[in-house]
Amino acid sequence: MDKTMSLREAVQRFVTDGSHISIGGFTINRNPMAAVYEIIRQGRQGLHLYAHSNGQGVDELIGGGCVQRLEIAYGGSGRFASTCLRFRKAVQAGTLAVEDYSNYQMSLRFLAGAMGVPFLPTRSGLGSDIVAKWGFPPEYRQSEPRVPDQKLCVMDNPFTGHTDVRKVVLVPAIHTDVAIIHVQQADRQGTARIRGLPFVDVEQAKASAHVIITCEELVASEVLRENADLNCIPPFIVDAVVPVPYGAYPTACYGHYDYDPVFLKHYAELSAEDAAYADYVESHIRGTADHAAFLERAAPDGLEAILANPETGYARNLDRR
Amino acid sequence: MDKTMSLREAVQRFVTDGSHISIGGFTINRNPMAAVYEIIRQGRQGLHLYAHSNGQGVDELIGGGCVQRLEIAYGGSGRFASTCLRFRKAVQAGTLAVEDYSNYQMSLRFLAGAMGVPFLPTRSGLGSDIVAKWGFPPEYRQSEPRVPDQKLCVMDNPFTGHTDVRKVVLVPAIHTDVAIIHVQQADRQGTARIRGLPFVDVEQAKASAHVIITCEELVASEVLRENADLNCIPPFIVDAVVPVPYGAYPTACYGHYDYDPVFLKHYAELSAEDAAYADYVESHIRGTADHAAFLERAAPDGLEAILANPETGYARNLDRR
Amino acid sequence: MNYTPKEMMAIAASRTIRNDDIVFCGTGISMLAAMAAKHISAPESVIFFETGAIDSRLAELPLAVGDPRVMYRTAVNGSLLDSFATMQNRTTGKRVVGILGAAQIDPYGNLNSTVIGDYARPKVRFSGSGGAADVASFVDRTIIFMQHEKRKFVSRLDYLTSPGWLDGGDSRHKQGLCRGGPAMVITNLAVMGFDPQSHRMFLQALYPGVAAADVVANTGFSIDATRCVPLAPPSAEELRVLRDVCDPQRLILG
Amino acid sequence: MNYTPKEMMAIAASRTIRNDDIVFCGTGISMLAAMAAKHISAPESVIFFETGAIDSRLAELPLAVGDPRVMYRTAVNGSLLDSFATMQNRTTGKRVVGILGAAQIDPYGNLNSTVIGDYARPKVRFSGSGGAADVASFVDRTIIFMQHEKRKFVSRLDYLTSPGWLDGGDSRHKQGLCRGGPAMVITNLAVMGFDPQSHRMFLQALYPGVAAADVVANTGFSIDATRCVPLAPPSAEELRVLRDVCDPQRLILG
Repeated sequence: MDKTMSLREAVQRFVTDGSHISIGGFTINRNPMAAVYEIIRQGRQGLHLYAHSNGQGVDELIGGGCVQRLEIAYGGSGRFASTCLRFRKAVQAGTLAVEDYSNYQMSLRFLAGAMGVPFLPTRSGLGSDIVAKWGFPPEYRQSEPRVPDQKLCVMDNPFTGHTDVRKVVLVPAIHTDVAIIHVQQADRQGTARIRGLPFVDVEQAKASAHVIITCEELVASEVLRENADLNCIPPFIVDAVVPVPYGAYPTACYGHYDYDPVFLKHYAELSAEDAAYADYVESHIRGTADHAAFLERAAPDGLEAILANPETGYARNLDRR
Repeated sequence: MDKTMSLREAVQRFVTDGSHISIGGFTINRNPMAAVYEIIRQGRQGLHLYAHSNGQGVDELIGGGCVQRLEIAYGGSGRFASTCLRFRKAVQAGTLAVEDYSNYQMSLRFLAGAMGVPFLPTRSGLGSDIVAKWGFPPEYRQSEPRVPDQKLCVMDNPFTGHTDVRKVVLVPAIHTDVAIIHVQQADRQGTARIRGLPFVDVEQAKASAHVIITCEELVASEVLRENADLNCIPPFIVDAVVPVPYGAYPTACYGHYDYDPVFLKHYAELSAEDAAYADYVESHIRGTADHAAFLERAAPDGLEAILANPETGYARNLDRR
Repeated sequence: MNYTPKEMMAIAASRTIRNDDIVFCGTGISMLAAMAAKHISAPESVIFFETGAIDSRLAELPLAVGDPRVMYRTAVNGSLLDSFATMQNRTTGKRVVGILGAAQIDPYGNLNSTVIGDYARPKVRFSGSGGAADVASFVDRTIIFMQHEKRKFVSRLDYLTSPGWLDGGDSRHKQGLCRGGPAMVITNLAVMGFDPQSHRMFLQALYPGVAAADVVANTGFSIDATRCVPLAPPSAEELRVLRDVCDPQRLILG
Repeated sequence: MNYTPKEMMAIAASRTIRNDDIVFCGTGISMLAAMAAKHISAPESVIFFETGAIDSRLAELPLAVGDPRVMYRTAVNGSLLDSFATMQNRTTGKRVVGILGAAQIDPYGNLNSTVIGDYARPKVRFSGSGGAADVASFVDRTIIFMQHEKRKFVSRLDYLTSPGWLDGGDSRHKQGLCRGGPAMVITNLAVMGFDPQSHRMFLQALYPGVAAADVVANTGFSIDATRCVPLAPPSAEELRVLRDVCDPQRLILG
C-alpha cells in the first residue's frame, strides 16, 4: 500500500487536539522538525507529549502553545540551551503539567509499549524524588484511559539466589496515539532506515497506535531491501510516509546535514523573550505555508554551510562558536 | 587490546567443567560449531547450557556428553529433525535434566541478563505447564548460586487504568559464565558484525561474564568502523576473538555458506543409533585435531556446493531433498 | 481427487488470510499456506518468522525458520525479541495470524509439543514449545495444523505447552490471557472451529469425500458434528499457485 | 598560574581514569577529561555516550551527546537502551566511570538537576535528570563536576534527581542500590571525597593556590578539611594534550 501523503494531510489525520504523541530524535539531532512546525501551523492544542531528551522539537511544540502535559527526562539542547527556555517558562508559569522520569526510564517505557507489556523493571531512581514526587494529579491519572493510575512503583525482587538486586522500580508502558519519526530513507510502504544513532525512535514508533515517517529521501523498496540489516522500521507499523528534505532542520540529520548553530543560537536568544518568541512563531511558522518556506525564512543565506561531509556525516569545521 | 587466540586456548580458558554457557545461532544457522566441536574434543563435562532454539550445536554438545543440565525452548532442526535425537534420547534416558521455556521467554531471560535486571515480564505461557511444571529439583536451585530459586513466577499487574493486562509471567535473568557467538566479521579488539538475522546472539553475549567470538573473517577495525550501523557487538564485552573459516559448518553462515543438507541428513540418521553416533564422535570430532580436519572428514567432497551466492546469501538451487 | 490432503490443508488455511494480516508461520504447510494467500487473495499480507525476518521474499523455500532463505530481501532483519514483541504488541498483535502444529490437541485447542508421559521422565520427548506458547498466548487468531488421529486429539494433554481456550468458557481470559485464542484446526480430514461461548471444538467444514463419521472416529473426544458444512475443493488456480509458484520442487508437498 | 580552573578540573578527573575503564560522559568538561585520559594515561579506555555511541573517534568536539560528531567511526551505534544497559549490566557496569554535573549537591553526593523551589510550582526549572539518575543509580564510580558555590553545595536539596549516598552510611544499599555511589566531586577549587563509612563529603585535595578555608567558605554545609592533601598542578604535557589535541578551538575551555 502506498502510504505517501503530504505533511499537511498526515498531521491533519493523525494529530488531533488532545492527542498523546511522541517525536523522535535527541536534543539537536533528527527531531521531526517539519512535522513539529506543521503541528504548530495547524494550531493543535492540548497535546500530551512523551519525551526522553527529544530536544528542540519539544521546546518548539511547547513554545507554539500545543502542549498541555509533558512526561520528560531532559529539557535541554546541549550547549545551545542547558535548559530549553520555552519549557522552563511554561513550567515556571504553571501552564504546563510535567511528570519527570530519567532517560532510561522513558526509554524503557517506550520499549514496554513496543513489547506489549504493562511495565519494565529497572534499578534506576531508587531513593530519588523521581520515585517520590509525582507531577500529575491523581484525578487526571484516574480519568484518562491513556495513562496508568500510578506514575511508577517500587517492588521487591521475587527472584533470590542468583542476584544481589533486592528492589526494582517498575515503570509503566507508554501507548501513544501517534509517533512522528524523521529518517534518512523510507519506501512508500513505510519500511525505513536510520543512519547513525537510532536513539529510541524504533521503540517510540512501535509503542504507538499510529506512526508518521518523514524522510529525507523516498527510495524504492528494492534499494532498502538490498541490505535489510540497515532497516529498522517495518512497514506494517507505519500509517503515513512524507518525504521532506531538510525535515529535521534546524537539528541535524546524519549523513545529510548538520544542526544549524546560527539558527540555534538565535533561537536561544529569542526564546528568552516572550514577545520576540511570539513574533518568531508568527513570522517563521504560522506565517509560512510549509517547511520549504520556513527554511527560506530561517536560513536566508541557504544551507550550504551545514551540508554533511560524505565521509564524516556532519559538516566539517563548521563554525560553532 | 588484541584478543585473538586459538580456538583451543579460548575453550581451555573460558569453558571449564560445570560452566554455565550459551551458544549463538538458531537451529541450522550460525551455530558456533567449531567451538562446539572443540569443547567436545577437550572433553568438557557437566555444562549447564541455556538455549532458545540454538539447534545443531545443542544436540552435538549433548551427544558429545558435555551437558548435564539444559534450559531450552526448542530442541529441533527444522525439517532435518523435528526433534533432535541426542537431545530426545538423553531426556528419555534421564541423563539430562531439562527445564522448559518458550523461545520468547528464553530471549527475554537473555535480555534481562544483558540489561542487568533480575527479571522481565511477559504474558507468554499464562495457564500453561511451562508455568506449572518445573524440571530442576528445588535443592539444585537453592544450592547453585548461578540460578534463581524459582523457575519463574506469575504476578498481578500493578498498573491499572491504561491496559487490559491483569497478570504477567516474570522470567528470571540468565547470567552465563561464557557465551560463544559465531559472526561473519570481527576485529582484533572484539567489535563484531553479524550479517542477516542476529537471532538473540547480541543479548546472549551481553548476558555473559565472558564472550568468545569466532568469526569467518578477521578484519581491520577501520573496515568495521566505516559503517558502524552494521556492527552489533561492542569490543569491551569480548574476551577472545578466534578466526575460524567455516566455523558454523554444518550450519549456515549468511553470505558465506549454506547449511550442508548432506551432512545434516547423515547426522539425523546416525544420531538415531547410539553405536553409530559414538563412532561419529570418535572419528569426526575426537579423532580430528581441529576444525579444518573435521571439515575434511565431514565434507570429503569439499564445500563448493554450499558456497553462498553473493546476491542471495545462500546457495541457490542447492539440492536439499 | 486430483489433489492431496496436504494441498487441501494449505488451501483451507490460505483462504482465511486477509489482506491486512501479518502472518506468523513456521516451515512446512503453514508457510505454503501463507505464500499461497499472498499470491491469490491477500497480496499485501506480510509473512514473518519468529527468527525476526519480516516480509521475506522467499525466492526459495526455507526448511527451517532459521534457514538463510528467510533473510533474503526482507523489509527488516530483526531479532527474536522483535518478532515476538510484534505479536504481544497491542496494535500489531491484533493483526497477527499465527499458524501452529503440535503432537497433541485437546477439545479446547490447547497444544502439547513437549512430552508424552510424565514430564520428569517422559516416554517420548518432543522439541518443546519453540515459539508456539508465545504465539498461542499473544496473537488474535491462531490456526492449528494437525494430522487427524485419535492419539493426537485427546481429552487431556500429557503437557500443556501452548495455551488455547484452557478449560473453555472464559477461563483463558481469567488466567490473564486478555486476547486471542485458537480460531480453527485444519487437518487432513476437515476444519474444526471453536464454539463462541463454550470454546469447545466442533466440526465446522468437511473436505470433499470425507464423512463426518470419519472425523468422529479419528477424534479422541466427543465432537459436535451438527454444524458442519462442506468445504469447496481447491480450484485449479489455487492448485496452480501452490504447486508451480510456492513449491515447484515439492519439498513440502512431497 | 598558567592554566585555568576549568583545565585543572579536566586534568584532575582525567588522572583517575584507568586503562580498562568504560567512561560515560556528557559534553563539556567531562568529555575533555575523558579525551585527555585516552591521550595520556588510559589509551585503551572507551568513551561512550548515553545516546548509544560506543568508542566515538571524536575528530571534532560534540556540543551535545546527540551531536552527529559522536556517531563518526564508532565501534557500534546503539540506542539509549543499549547504553544504559551497559551501565546496569553486572559485568560491564563495574567498569563504567560516570561523569555528572548538577545544579545542587548535598553532603552525601545526591544531585539536583530538576528544580529550585517546590516541584509542583518551581521557582527555577532545570533540564531534569536526562541520564543522570540512571548513571548515579547504576555505575560503580561516579565523578561529579560542580562550580564551588554555597548555593550549589546545600544541606538539603530542593529535589533529589540523582541518588548518591542518600542519607549516608548504608542507606544507599538499603534503598536497593546494590552497587556504586559517588567517588569524588571535582570543583573549580578542590577535589572532595566521601568517607568510606559515613559516606559524607570531605575535602580530599586542594588545587595549588587554594586554601582549605576557601572551600569551607564556599560550601553550604560543614565539611571536614583535616584529611586534605595538595594536588599537583597540570603538567606541561597534560596541558598540551588538553589544549592542542582535545579542544584546539577552545569550544569548551573558553
